[in-house]
Amino acid sequence: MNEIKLEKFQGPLDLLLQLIELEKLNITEVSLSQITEQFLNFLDKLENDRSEELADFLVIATKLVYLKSKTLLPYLYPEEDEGPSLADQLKMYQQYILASKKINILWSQNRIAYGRIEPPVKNTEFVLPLNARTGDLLKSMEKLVSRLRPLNPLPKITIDRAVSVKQKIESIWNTLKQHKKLNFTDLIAESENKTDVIVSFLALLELMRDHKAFINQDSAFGNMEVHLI
Amino acid sequence: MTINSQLETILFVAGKPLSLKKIVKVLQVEEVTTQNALANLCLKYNNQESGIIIIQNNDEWQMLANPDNHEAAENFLKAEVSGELTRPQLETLTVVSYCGPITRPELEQIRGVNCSLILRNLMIRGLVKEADDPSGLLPKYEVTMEYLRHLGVNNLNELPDYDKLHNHEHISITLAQTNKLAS
Amino acid sequence: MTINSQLETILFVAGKPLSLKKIVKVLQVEEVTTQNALANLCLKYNNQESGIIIIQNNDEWQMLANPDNHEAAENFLKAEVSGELTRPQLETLTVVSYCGPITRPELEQIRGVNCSLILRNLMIRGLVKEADDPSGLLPKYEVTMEYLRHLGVNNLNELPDYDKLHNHEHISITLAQTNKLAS
Repeated sequence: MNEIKLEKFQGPLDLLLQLIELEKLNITEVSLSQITEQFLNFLDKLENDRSEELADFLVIATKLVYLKSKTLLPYLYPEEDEGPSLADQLKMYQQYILASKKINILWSQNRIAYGRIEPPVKNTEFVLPLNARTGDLLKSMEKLVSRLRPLNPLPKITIDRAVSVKQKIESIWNTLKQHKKLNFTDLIAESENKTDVIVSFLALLELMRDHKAFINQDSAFGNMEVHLI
Repeated sequence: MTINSQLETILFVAGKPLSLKKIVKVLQVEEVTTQNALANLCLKYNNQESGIIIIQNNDEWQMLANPDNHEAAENFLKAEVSGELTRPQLETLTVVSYCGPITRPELEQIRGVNCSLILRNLMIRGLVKEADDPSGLLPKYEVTMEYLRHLGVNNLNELPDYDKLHNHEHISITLAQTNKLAS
Repeated sequence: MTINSQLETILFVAGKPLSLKKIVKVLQVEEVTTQNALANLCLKYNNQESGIIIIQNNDEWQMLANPDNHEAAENFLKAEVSGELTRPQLETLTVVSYCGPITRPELEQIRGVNCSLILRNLMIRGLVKEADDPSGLLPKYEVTMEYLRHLGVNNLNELPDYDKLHNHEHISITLAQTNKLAS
């Protein structure tokens, strides 16, 4: 996993492609869900050096976590048409990456079609354009200045070092064995950040798949009670 | 004089890309007549041994020297320093080449990253521009003649795998999704 | 590529009369070969319906628009230099008015797009010119006296809100970013 250097990828899709290639996997939903953890591990590295890109990575991280949960507990996700999947999106991206290599060859050949050096055109008489009077200039300048207003920097999102899913499974499993039952809210109460919450959720899904735990939830978005089986 | 002949003169005199609209206005003929004349001129010029070629970029047309003779032309002109393309530039140009005119959200959906800075940078370099599209609320971007001229192709559809990547099955779905989110 | 084709390219890009000697030197072939190629090219172009012709003046050769199409050519040039400015042209003229003398990279950083064609057009219309600035490496652009006179102002600082807009903070921030990127 550490073979991929931070400066070696362009964005989240590029990182996914490289992770897939590193693991010698095909682009499928299953293989993508397998590299979720590796992907999440890059988030805290990004925060130090490329924080401006964090938002783009979080979008894909969300999709991965969704995929992962779907692979773990497929019965929770009825078959339905959800439009293009992350795997489709990545395959498409891959095709453009391949095409861009061919474009680069064309560009580097310097087989340039040159234009004419035109003889200077002499403008015989000056005509003031109807829409270039002082009032027009003022309006156009004001519009430009307001367009150039510097954007507020994005609110700084912080992602701290993520605990691995494996560590989290063990920790939840130990707590569960002691208490037989616990609230998911309590479980994530000590989470320092969103990644931590995501990891806890994934760990819980793994426990459910392995029939070590089950969950009660009274209503959508209600509290989740985790029970030891 | 025939329309073909007048069109040839105008493209020669212009020395820059001309939009179909502009050509129609100058020739003062129907659009379909102009399009026919453009097709005839392409047939006349775009053959292997011609020293002059006609390049089309979506709605624009320009008369240029045959890129196969670039060395002869460079003996004359100071060769331009255009430099290499960085990876993000190359990726963005590729998507805009095959899918343009394209909006920024659509482009970002395909690349998975924010593209505002890279688009600005390519527009300043003159390789990408806003397409003339009064209908759309969001600006659409397309590659420029400058870019095509440098690749040495006469038309975007000469790019490798153009049909496949231009009409990619996922693009239309992905783009439809983007539009739904935007609306 | 054939000599005929290369000759065609050279005459096309040159845009001015070329001596036989110069052509021989660029093509790097025998003089008699060049003369044959010139004769062939004349046969190809100099017919009634051609929009482009080759003329010979003693020892010099030039590719020109067919004078029979002068009306179409004039229509085109007139359309170029008359009528209202397009939105990008007006914005460029505005920046040159309020922020000139200004270099092209600075102008492009402020507008966020390549401005070479637009500047050329504004210069043809006599609205903008290169400033006399022997110190600078890059040419700087400013509006012409003639334009100012037609606006009815004696000096740029008589433009409305000149002081406020000339040194506007948003513009200096944008320019500072250019210098940072360039360094």
